[in-house]
Amino acid sequence: MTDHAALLEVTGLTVEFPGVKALDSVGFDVRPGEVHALVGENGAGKSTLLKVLGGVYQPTAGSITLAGSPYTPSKPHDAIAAGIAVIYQEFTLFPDLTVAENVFAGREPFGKFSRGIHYKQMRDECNRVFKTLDFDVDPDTRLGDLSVSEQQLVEIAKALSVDGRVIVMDEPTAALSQSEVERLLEIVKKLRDEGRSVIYVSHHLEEVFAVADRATVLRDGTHVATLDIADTDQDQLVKLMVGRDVKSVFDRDKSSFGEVVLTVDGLTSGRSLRGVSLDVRAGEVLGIGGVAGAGQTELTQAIFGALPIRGGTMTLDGTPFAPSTPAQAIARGVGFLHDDRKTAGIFPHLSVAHNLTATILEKIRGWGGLLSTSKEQGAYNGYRDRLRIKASSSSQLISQLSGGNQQKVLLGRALAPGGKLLVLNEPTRGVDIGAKAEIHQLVNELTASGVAVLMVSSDLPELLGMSDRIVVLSQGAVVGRLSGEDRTEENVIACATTDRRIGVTA
Amino acid sequence: MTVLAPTKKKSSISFVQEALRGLPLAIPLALVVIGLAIGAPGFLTSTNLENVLFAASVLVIPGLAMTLCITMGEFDLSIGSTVALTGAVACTAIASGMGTGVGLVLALLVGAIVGLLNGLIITKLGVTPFIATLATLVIVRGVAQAFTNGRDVIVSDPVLKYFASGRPLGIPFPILLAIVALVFMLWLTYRTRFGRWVAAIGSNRDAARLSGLPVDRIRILVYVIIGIAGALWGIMISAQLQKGSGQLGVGFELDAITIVVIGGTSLLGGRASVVGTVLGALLIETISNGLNLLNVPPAYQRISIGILLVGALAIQAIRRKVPVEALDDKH
Amino acid sequence: MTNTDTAMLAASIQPPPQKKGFSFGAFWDSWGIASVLVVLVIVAVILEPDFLSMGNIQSILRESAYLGIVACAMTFAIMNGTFDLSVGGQLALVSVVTLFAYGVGGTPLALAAAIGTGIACGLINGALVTALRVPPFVATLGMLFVFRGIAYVLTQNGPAVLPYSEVKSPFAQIGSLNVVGIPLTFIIMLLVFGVGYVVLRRTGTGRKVIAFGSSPLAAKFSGISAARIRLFVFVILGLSVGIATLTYITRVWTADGSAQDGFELRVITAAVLGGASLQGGKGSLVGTFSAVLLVSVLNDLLVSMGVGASYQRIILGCVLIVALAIDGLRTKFPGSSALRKALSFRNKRVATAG
Amino acid sequence: MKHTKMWLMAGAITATAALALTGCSTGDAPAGGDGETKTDITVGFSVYDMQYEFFQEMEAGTKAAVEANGWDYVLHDEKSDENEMVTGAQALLDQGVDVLIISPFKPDALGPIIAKAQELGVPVIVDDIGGGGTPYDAIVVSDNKDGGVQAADFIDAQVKELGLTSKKVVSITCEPSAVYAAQRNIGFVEQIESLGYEVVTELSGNSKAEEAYTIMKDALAKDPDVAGVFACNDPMAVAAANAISDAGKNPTTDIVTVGYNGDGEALTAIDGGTLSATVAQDPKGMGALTVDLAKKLLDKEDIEFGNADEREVYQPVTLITKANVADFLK
Repeated sequence: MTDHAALLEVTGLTVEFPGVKALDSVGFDVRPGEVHALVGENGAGKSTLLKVLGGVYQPTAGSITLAGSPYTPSKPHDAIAAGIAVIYQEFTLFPDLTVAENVFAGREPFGKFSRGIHYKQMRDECNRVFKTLDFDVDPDTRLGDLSVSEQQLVEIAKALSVDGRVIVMDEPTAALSQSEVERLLEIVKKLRDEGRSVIYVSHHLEEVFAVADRATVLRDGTHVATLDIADTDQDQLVKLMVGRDVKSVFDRDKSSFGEVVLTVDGLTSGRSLRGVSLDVRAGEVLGIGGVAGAGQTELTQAIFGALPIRGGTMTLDGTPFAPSTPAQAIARGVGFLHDDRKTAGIFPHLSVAHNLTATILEKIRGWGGLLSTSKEQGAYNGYRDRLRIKASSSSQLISQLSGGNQQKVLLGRALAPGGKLLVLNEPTRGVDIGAKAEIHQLVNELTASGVAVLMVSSDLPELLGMSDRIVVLSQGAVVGRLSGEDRTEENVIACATTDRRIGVTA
Repeated sequence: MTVLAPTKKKSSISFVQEALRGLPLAIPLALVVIGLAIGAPGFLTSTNLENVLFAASVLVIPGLAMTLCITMGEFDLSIGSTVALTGAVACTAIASGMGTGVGLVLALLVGAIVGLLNGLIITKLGVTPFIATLATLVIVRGVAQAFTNGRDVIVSDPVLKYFASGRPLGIPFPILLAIVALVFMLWLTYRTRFGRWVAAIGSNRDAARLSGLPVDRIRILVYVIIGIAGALWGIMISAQLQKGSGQLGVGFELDAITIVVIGGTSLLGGRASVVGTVLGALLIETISNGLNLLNVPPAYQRISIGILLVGALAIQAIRRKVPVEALDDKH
Repeated sequence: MTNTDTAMLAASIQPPPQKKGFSFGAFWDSWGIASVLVVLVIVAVILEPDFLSMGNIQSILRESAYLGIVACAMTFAIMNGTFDLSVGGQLALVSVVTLFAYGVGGTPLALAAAIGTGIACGLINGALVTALRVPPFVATLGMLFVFRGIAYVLTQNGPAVLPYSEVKSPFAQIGSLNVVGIPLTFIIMLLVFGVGYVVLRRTGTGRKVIAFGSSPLAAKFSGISAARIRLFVFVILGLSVGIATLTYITRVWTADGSAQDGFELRVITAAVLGGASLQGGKGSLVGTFSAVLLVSVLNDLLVSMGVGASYQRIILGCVLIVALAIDGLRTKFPGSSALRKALSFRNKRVATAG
Repeated sequence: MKHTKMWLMAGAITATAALALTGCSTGDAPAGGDGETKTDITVGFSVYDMQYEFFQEMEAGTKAAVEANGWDYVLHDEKSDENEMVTGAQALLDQGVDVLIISPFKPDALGPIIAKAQELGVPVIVDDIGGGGTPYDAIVVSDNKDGGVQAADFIDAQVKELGLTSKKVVSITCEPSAVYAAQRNIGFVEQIESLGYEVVTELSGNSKAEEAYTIMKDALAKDPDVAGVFACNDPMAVAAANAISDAGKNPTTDIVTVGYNGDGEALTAIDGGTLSATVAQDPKGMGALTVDLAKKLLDKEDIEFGNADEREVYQPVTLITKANVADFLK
């Protein structure tokens, strides 16, 4: 690609939040008609950078120029006006409105005189955009009635219809099926050929290598490198992202495992989980892989009694296990870690100690059935030392802790009921590199002490590094059982996204 | 949230379907009407039916404004006090010979100002709407009483009277106003950017901000609209009684909210049921009228309204199998 | 979203953490309203020397009780993320029933009737919310109409009364007796707050009430049953109304459907003034306790200063807005802002971006 | 830590409260708390609600009379709240008033007030509304029942004069708790029925104009040929009159509309021909009368009651019609 002046140029961009530096003098440029990948671990600052481009956050320092002239959006509207369309990771959709109204939210065409919205025009435009996505849905459908992946496509259609010079996509494929992903990548290429620039953020490096011309690597809010995709490879990128050799992070001593703790047989539940069978042994980490929305959530929540079981049986320690509420699962010594720490994990108004003991209130009763401060303190101290929780005191509010420490407290909460079986969803999502390694270390220690772990992770290196065996799900069914030599990134992706099957009698 | 639990059905919804949500309410309404036609002497007389429509119309105008607010996922409790203050202002102005026109304009202006204050307290001071308007309810009532100093302001003004007994084209003026308001609100709610943005804010406020909608400006505007509707209400009440008083309109806010909720507008925001609100007003006024005809004391009217309110929501909720933890309203 | 908006989102689920050194946020959260009360008392004594007269103090404490007792339970509800609009109707109904019961069976039956009816009302609300899944706002609004309506129906032929002949009865004494100079009703209120504090802070149920209010989803995945907790909250609200009625009706001696119109709003005002957040998870019984006294002292002061009823309303409303604005601004602009600096906030929010 | 802090706070508040109490806990203080030697008489007046014109008049009358005697005067506004009524009236007694005059929002809530007054030996004079069966020293009431009777007779006379054929009348009552006000409608109904009329609608407008307006409209829908209406107070009567004219009838010639009180709005309406009549009480006079009674009580003179066993003193009521309205319009 010919090297003419950059369309979008970011220099010395710094964003500070009270307490943390989310971005530290980051600089990179995007050329016209190029697909520029933005890669980095969770918490590397990608989303912050995008939110600055989208006018959501204002930088503390640094400058951005768009086509040579300074670009300083103070509100999302400015970005849209400047022709920068951002597709955010978290949906920016309205379940109660129609698809068309969602696509045009804030930009509805309306009659100068009647002031009424031109619905026909909106519908036609939608259909046009949907055609390019070959996405077949009636623009008059209420958005809430669409599936998550369909909603994701509406998000994309929304950005395309802005007709922006720069289109920014933050994890656009998170909720898409493989075929949808391929279609999207085609669209991205098409946009580039139309001369638009695309900033493409993704954890899936294969996507990056499929569409991107150049990639910028961020780590801990700093710019690490910008390089041409042509002269790099996945391993190099991963090294740059993580900052050290990936293998070194994970060293599971895959010694002998104990008895089978949990067996799941033909479990059917929720919208998509269909006849899943698996077992977990004491001291073992069973990893659950697959593209987002392949049934991981249903599986873990059904095991924890948070989702009604429609079919199949389970045993825990050899005895039948069919929890209909989380309380029942907890009573059997099952611990659960939700992947959404912020809304389904912490109790923001409670202290770390109170957060930790939420699942064992019955066990810390003292005189007259009242909660015993000493017992509670004792329980907290125990886990604080065991999990190396860093808090000023047991009465500090959990919302004041870093993501990593919050996660450790929640790990303690999950362990407290008995620590027989741990069901971990994305245990390291949104925690910094250091805490991540520490949590991996903890999981190793826990399994060493005989805890059985069932871990869902969308972070492939983690899944591969941490799991003794891996079960890959696709559309709610088991499509791969990988152990020993089979546990490769390539195999996981192949099973999750193609019709390759490993270790399952199809 | 719906996003997390999508259903597979994909009914495409037209403007008409959207507008007619809450139409099922017509069934209980029909039943009540039939029941009264049989049981209550003089119910079916034209004068009486006109009375029902008249009473409902007076309630519809503020009800429609409240629909907008609840669609946004918020409440305004201060409207009852606004009725007292604006009515008093109008009558005082008229009594002091400023002329009816000036009086009405002043009343509407005061209503708008009360709304503006609510909006500013909520958006700029970050006070939850429920509490903010609860406070202004008390304050505005106080201002109204201080303003009238406890003396009813008596007027006998033909122009003002027109808001109670005027009959353009043979239709009582309030009924005409209500019809106009209904048409206007249908258009505003389902056909204009403003209306859709209000629904958008109620549906997902953060998304609204990310989509670049002027969220705070819209919220303030909605409260101003309610203030103005409250002023209209005050004018109509004062027109009926030919006086302004700091005592008028106590508890009106609950009446307005009640018809909106019965009408099927979701308390969680996002879904407006304009026609439902009108039917809600008709249903409630029909019942109280019927009970009056039957010499049934007001007490039973309260009870029936309460049961109606709870029943309506219970049916909705059971149909949608809402989990308990999802019931809390977002004020 | 602009920075402040992001902050608001976070603020709605995260109280601003405090750092070392003086923090207005921390101070306001735990001491705010109480210290305002102390200041107001001092002001009162200066403006009205006989504010501190035996009778005056007694009457303030005596008349605070019924509001305070219900406000205590309402604090539970608000911390749990809900509230009850029907307490006014409950108070009217329970009062009527209690007086009738007294007529039939004297003091013992009256006590039983008050507590029983109160709990029954609470159970009805709880059932509507947990079994029929009616949103608390509508359920309690509807029951406000129903309870009041029933009270009206029961008193159509004249209000329920405690006849003067009973002036010396133990029942009537509840409202007038002083123990070593302290009104019995106030002592009851103290006991209620004491028990309330222990339940809220020292029992598993209380912990669950707060936890659920702080994050319903997290509560679900910690094995806390939403239905059971909600039912509990509404039942103790009913119970509190039962107790409050005993301190109310023995002072006022009569009740009908119109008794204490608008009570619910006064109760919620007190709880919110005391620092309870309608978002749930946040609140303080000490705050509510202080707020209740604050309102009565303010009322007493304004009355004795001859401020007209209408101006009393205006002042009370403004107090409420100011108190909440301080809270609102704090959570709305946790980042740097002139106002924050002015009030020397130290609250920092750990950004969860990226 | 947080909790201990809270406990401290709770302790502190309770302590200050208790301290304040014991600080002045010199046994139950007698009337005139601070025990200063009284050189002068203080009259406390607890009024129903200063938001109503009627009670503003009553207050003016009372105040004037008290000051005429050169006494001190303390006012308390019950704000239409039984809790405020009891608290405030008892507070007046605590402040050591020598006489308590009270127009009670809820007569049945007089019990605890009278009890305290007797304990302190302070005479209590009830002004209007009702005595709640308590041992008050005297109660001043308009002759409500007679007022109702006068209204009935007037309606009958007018109906005959206007040559109306219908024998249907409507009676709109005040809130159930106002027992004396209820006497008006009782008197009215008894008399009008004895004159051969039928009361087709009797509903409570809770003393509220808005409610009376709707009730009247619905009543007319049921019986368009109503001949007369009697409302328990003037705001409701005027509202009913408005409802009648909004229904296209004339509230003086087609239907005879009568109110009660003699409020300004009623007088204007009668003068303007939109209301037939009102039974005027004389709130100012009632106020003055209560003070006279107070003087008698203090001077240990005895009072001649209109009804001794209820210790009632009647303030006569006068029927105001178009004929004599001019004398009352000031």
